[in-house]
Amino acid sequence: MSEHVLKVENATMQFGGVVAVDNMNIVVDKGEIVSLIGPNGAGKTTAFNVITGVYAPTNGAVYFNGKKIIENHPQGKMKKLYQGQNAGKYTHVLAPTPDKITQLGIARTFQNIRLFKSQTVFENILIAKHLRRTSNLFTATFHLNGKEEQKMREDATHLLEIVGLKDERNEMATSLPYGKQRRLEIARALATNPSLLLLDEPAAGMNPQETDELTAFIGEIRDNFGLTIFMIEHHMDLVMEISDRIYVLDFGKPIAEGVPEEIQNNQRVIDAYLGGAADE
Amino acid sequence: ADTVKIGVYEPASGDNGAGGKQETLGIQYANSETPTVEIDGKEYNVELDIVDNESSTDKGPSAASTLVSDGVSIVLGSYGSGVSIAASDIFKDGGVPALGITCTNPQVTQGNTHYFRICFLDPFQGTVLANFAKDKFEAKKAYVLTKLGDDYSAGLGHYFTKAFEDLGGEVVEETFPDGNSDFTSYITSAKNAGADVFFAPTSTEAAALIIEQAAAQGLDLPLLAGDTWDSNVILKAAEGKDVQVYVTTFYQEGGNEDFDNGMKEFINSDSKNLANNGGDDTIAAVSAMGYDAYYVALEALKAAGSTDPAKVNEALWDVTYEGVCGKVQFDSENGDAQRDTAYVKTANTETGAWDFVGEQGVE
Amino acid sequence: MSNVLEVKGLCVSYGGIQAVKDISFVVPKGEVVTLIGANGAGKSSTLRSIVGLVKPTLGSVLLNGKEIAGKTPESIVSQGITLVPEGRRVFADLTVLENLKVGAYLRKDSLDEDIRWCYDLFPRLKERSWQLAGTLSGGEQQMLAIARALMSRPDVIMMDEPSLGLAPIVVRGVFDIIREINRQGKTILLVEQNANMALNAAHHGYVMETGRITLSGTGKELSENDSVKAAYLGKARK
Amino acid sequence: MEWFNQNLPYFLAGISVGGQYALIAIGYTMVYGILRLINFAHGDIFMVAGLIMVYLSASLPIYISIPIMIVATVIIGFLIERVAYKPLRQAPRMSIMISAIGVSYLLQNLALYITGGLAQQYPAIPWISDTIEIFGSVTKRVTVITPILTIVLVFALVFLIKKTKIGMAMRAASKDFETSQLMGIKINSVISMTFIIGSFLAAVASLLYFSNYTGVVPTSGAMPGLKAFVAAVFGGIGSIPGAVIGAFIIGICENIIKGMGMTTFSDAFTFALLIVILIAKPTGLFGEKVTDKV
Amino acid sequence: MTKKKETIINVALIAGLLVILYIMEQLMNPTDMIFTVLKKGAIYALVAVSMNLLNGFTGLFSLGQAGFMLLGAYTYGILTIPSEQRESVYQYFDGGIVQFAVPVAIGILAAGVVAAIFAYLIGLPVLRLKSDYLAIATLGFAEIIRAVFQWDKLGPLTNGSNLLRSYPTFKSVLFPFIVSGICIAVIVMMINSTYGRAFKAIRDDEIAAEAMGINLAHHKRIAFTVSSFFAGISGALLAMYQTTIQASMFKSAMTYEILLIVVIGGIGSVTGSCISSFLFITCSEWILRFLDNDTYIGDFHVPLLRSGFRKVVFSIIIMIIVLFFRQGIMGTKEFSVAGIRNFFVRKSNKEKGRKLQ
Ligand SMILES: Nc1ncnc2c1ncn2[C@@H]1O[C@H](COP(=O)(O)OP(=O)(O)OP(=O)(O)O)[C@@H](O)[C@H]1O
Ligand SMILES: Nc1ncnc2c1ncn2[C@@H]1O[C@H](COP(=O)(O)OP(=O)(O)OP(=O)(O)O)[C@@H](O)[C@H]1O
Ligand SMILES: [Mg+2]
Ligand SMILES: [Mg+2]
Repeated sequence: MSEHVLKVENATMQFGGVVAVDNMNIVVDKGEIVSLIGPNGAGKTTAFNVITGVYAPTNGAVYFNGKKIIENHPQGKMKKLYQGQNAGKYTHVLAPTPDKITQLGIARTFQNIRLFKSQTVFENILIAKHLRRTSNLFTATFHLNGKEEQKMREDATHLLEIVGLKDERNEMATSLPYGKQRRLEIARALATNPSLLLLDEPAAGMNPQETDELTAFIGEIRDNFGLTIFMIEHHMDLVMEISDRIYVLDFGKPIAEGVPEEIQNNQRVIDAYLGGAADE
Repeated sequence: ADTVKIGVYEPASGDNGAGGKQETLGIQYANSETPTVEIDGKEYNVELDIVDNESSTDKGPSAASTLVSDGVSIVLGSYGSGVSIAASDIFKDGGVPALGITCTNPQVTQGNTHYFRICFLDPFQGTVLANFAKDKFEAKKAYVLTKLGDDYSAGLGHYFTKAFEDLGGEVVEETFPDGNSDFTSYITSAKNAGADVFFAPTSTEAAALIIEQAAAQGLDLPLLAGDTWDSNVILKAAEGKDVQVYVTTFYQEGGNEDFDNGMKEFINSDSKNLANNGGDDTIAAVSAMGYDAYYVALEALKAAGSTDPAKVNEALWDVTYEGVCGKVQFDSENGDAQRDTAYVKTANTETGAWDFVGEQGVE
Repeated sequence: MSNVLEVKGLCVSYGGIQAVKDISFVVPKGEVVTLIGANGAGKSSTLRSIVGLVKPTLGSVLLNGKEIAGKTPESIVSQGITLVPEGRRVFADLTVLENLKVGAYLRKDSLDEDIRWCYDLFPRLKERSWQLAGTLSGGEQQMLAIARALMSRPDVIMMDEPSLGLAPIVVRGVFDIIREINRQGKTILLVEQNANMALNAAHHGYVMETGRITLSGTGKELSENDSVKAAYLGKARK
Repeated sequence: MEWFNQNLPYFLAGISVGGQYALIAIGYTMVYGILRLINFAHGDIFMVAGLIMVYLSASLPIYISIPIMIVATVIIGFLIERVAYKPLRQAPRMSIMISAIGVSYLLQNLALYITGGLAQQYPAIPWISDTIEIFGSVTKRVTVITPILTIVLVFALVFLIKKTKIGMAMRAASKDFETSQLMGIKINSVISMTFIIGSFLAAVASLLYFSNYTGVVPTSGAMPGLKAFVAAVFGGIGSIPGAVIGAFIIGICENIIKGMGMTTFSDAFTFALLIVILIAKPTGLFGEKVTDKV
Repeated sequence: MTKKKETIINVALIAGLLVILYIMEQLMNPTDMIFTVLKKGAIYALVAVSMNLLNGFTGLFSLGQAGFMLLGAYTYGILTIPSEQRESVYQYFDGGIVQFAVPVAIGILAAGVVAAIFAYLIGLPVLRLKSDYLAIATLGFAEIIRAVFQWDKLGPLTNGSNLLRSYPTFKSVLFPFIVSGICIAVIVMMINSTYGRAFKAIRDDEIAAEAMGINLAHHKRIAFTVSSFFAGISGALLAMYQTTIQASMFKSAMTYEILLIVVIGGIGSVTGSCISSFLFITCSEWILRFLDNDTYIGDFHVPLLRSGFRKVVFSIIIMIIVLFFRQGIMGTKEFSVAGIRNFFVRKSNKEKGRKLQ
């Protein structure tokens, strides 16, 4: 069990009557790139939100490196609504806020880019270093943490070089073109020293050419940072090229799981998601 | 000729704006009557330096600083005790003497050597009112409504309560917050409490509302108040309504014919003066007091023989002056005028004028 | 052949930055025309200035021969052109149905038919008719945005990256719908990152680079052009 | 019965003042709903309406003064939006709010300048200012009229917003100006409409309020304005029924507190109640939950 | 220019300023209005900066500033009134229950601490609220605090609704400058630290900030508490400046005034807040006063000028600034030596460029 970096167990997420994620089970192993695909509204982003603590699941648990980090059970009104078969399995409520999850080593990007608008590229990354600080309010205010501050800046600079944003260092984050903003978001997530990186549609809004570059980039960071990557994406070129495994979600439930070839030829997936001839 | 500056530290806006303007009018009238003073054998033009303290203990000090910075020799004012107390240290630090006109709270002059005053004090006024309530209405229970955070109101309410209780009466006390204009609940409470008199030492603004609402709710208790209510605002509010209003005050119109006529003429001479007096030429007691204060200041300047504020301050202790509101003479402890009677008036709701009730002292 | 939309010497700038630099192109009646180009090339700015959301600094825009540059969006829209904005921009606090109704704000006739038609095009929306649009998934919102634009029965529909974030099957669906509504006589100006499909669907295409139009031709010509292939079509087509 | 007689006046005062708060609160809530702007000047518009009435009635008969006063107030509300808020459409929200505070200052100071800071006596309006007796309590007729009129106006408004096209346009515009424009909605007219309705209600409220509490001073609008604003938040800002219910609750509680002799806390209590509600329900009683979809 | 060099220049500038003030005070009449304005300006600068820390840098829209100033002012007053004065100050309450007096420095510090403690406690529930709801809740708390302090039953401690006075005050303008200066310097240092960056991240995007591992509740509470600490200190200074205090002066209007100062200076600019507080105080309390007086030039009666006109003009000025200088005086920029130098260098470069063409 402890070999799974991420394990989502019987997760269900309901919004009123809408069951966005329905009894989902997913595992991601160390060093893998796993993709999560599925029709719009299938619950992919919601699954990410559950894993990162944005929403407390209606039911289910999430394990990270074998440790239970999130757990919930259907309560009150939800209990009546909830139809899942594991209603009684979870007894505690463990619902950390997103920052605690990040602290543990899970970082994410957002489907709709969420950079710190009024900050420069460099500052965006520097902010992400805050959570690994050892200084407190006092030492930080009176600049008694010179070494640490120095280290933060060096790390951030280094990251900028890696993602190729060295020249844009002092520009406002929002003035960057879209593709670079996506890269910056990834760099910012990396700055939190994660071991698991969740990417929500990293290639959205990119043209095929840029998508190709991104494909290479994701592979590189996986190798260079020893990361495990879990990714939502609709660009099939990208998904098929770099995924080790793929989960397909529909109506909140995984309908298929496997290596790219299997998925590509799975009739259910073709019907629900890929549609007709896969080329065009 | 040279000029000597007299500072006028009065509210022209805020809760006490109406009263402050009337007090200022009295000063201005006196100034128009006697625009010069002879100091040490030299003729000086008297210039009034008027600032607005906005009835606020928060804005007041800056206004006071302006006067000090302008180099006035003496300051008159203010209507309202809180602002006077708040500016006290500014005047002290600036070395400028101040002459309170109708600020009746003891704290204004207590323990300082530069603040004087020409009116009676609240312990006195409160006792007078308590006696009056007892004597005239055989009141056993009084409802006391004061404004939160207003030193004048709280002070007078406090002394009234003390005196009334000493006389064996019972008191129900309530306060209303700043910005309140709904007094119906207080009036209901007074009724429910079974009070015999309704005592409300407040600004004229609140007063008008209280009278209006008391009438609308058919409150048949006498409304009692201190010097602030001696204003044509009250007369207007009460006119044609079924209410009884009694106030204690410093001056009764008709007390000094020359002054009355001159003052009325002054008010009517200029539409602005008329507006500042609330639209008619009823003479407010505070105007008469302002008038007296101006002459006391001139006396002090003459006695000092100099425009130097420090000298004026020194001289003030010994100034005596017979004014339209009676004799002014300061005690040597706090610089308070020694007064032992107050006038009681009632609003005539038919004629819209004050009727003299009598003089009331303390036994 | 008449040009529904004629853009001449259009310039747009934000503060000091010039995003669109003197571009001219035409959209003939009944055709699908596409604008492709890298991020930040100025495609969205072009569309936004046509519809009046930003005021062009220079240039003219003729809609059916009438000058519309510099007018307010309301008056431009009322002349039969509409824009499906980039990033969906559905009214989050209105229900799906209300969103559709707002789309037909300028119309005074009955909407039932059109609503049915939209629901046929996007059955998913029908299921979600009473849901608040803000809680729809990204793809659902995109469908709603397109449907909402159709509700005003425009002559010209401009779409800014309608396939953004959509599942492959829906992307294809969207392009089918584009073809479909084009067949029904609507003129379409399409901005797309998915250059392959856009050029496939389009009669004409223009390539934008840093605020200028650098290439134009029929959809087919462009998709076979080497530099377009290298820059925009990605590995799959190289 | 004794108890009833003693406490009825508090309830009457509470309901009446609650109705007046409600009318002002709707103005806040509507403007907030569309512009996300706490229109700090709204209470002052209410005060200005009172002053206009004072000055008009000095030279004109009441029945002519009232319509002129309402029209003038509506025009002032409209102009304020055009001059002080419209130029800031693109500016950050904070700027518009500061502009609102600025307008509030300006109105108060203008009133101060014009009135010379003296309280102005509101004219007695025939019929509604008359004194009547209800179950033995003496009060003005306006006390009874207020809640009824309020409820009628509110029903009309809710209908306008939920069922009419302009109402839908208002709701759409409240979320996204640009896209609304794309739909052909004339944003400026929608916003002006909001201010016109809001000012109209403020004018009506001022008529009712000052008939009861007859002194108009430059700061007369501040406290009712603040209370009404609290009422709007209390009920969930943006929700008209919420604002109305909030206003009645605040009006009644306030008077009960006074009746209990806790007068020092009558204002503080309003806020305490508000905070308790907000902590239990962060967007007010009927507030829309913010759908912050990530 | 290196950072160190810039720090040195800044320190030198501040020292220079203090020396100038000192000399001014020796040469000029100490009761001159300019000193009044400088004193109050310095105090308002501190509270404006503390408010900016919340509203400008952390994006927490709080309107409780006046309440925390009240706490600071009262704490200072209550603790430092000399024992022998208490009988007369607390005349209605038999001299009050506090019967000792602490030194000024401790009083000021206590003012900050008490305000901070209250802020911490208030923050626990209300910081969960968002934007305008937070604003109204904090405004409400300030009003509640004000009512509580006026409460008769607390009179032995707070003197009820009556004035507190006779506590130690300052004479020299240097005092508020030094105290405010130190406090503002601390705030600036905090803004420039890693915590300051976290605050700005929260302001820009809470969800992203949280995803970056920033504990929202914790950091908001820090900002709120620290800001209130300094508001408390400025309250103590204000008490000293005014020589008397009373709960009724800490109304919401005071908070709005501070907010105006912050916005006029530029939300998110510390130097902007400082500059604008001096301008604001100068205009509102000093140089416009002539507008209130009837004025005759020869026999000509200048129209409009009469009591109240000053405030009308002042509000029009505010409106003009708000409408035409949307970013405030400084925007989000800071006034710095380097900035000025760059400004001129750029200008001359431009000129050079023009010549070359
Ligand atoms: N906060 C919310 N409240 C109510 N419903 C929600 C909420 N968040 C998501 N949903 C619903 O849950 C379903 C799944 O949404 P989600 O965003 O996870 O889809 P997705 O798989 O990421 O789709 P896409 O690929 O289009 O982004 C949708 O139907 C959506 O309407
Ligand atoms: N509101 C704005 N303010 C300032 N600059 C802007 C604004 N909107 C766009 N720009 C700038 O104008 C240029 C063109 O932007 P535009 O959005 O038109 O590009 P695009 O071709 O649509 O790109 P994308 O594919 O990313 O949508 C970019 O450099 C962008 O940074
Ligand atoms: Mg998604
Ligand atoms: Mg674009």
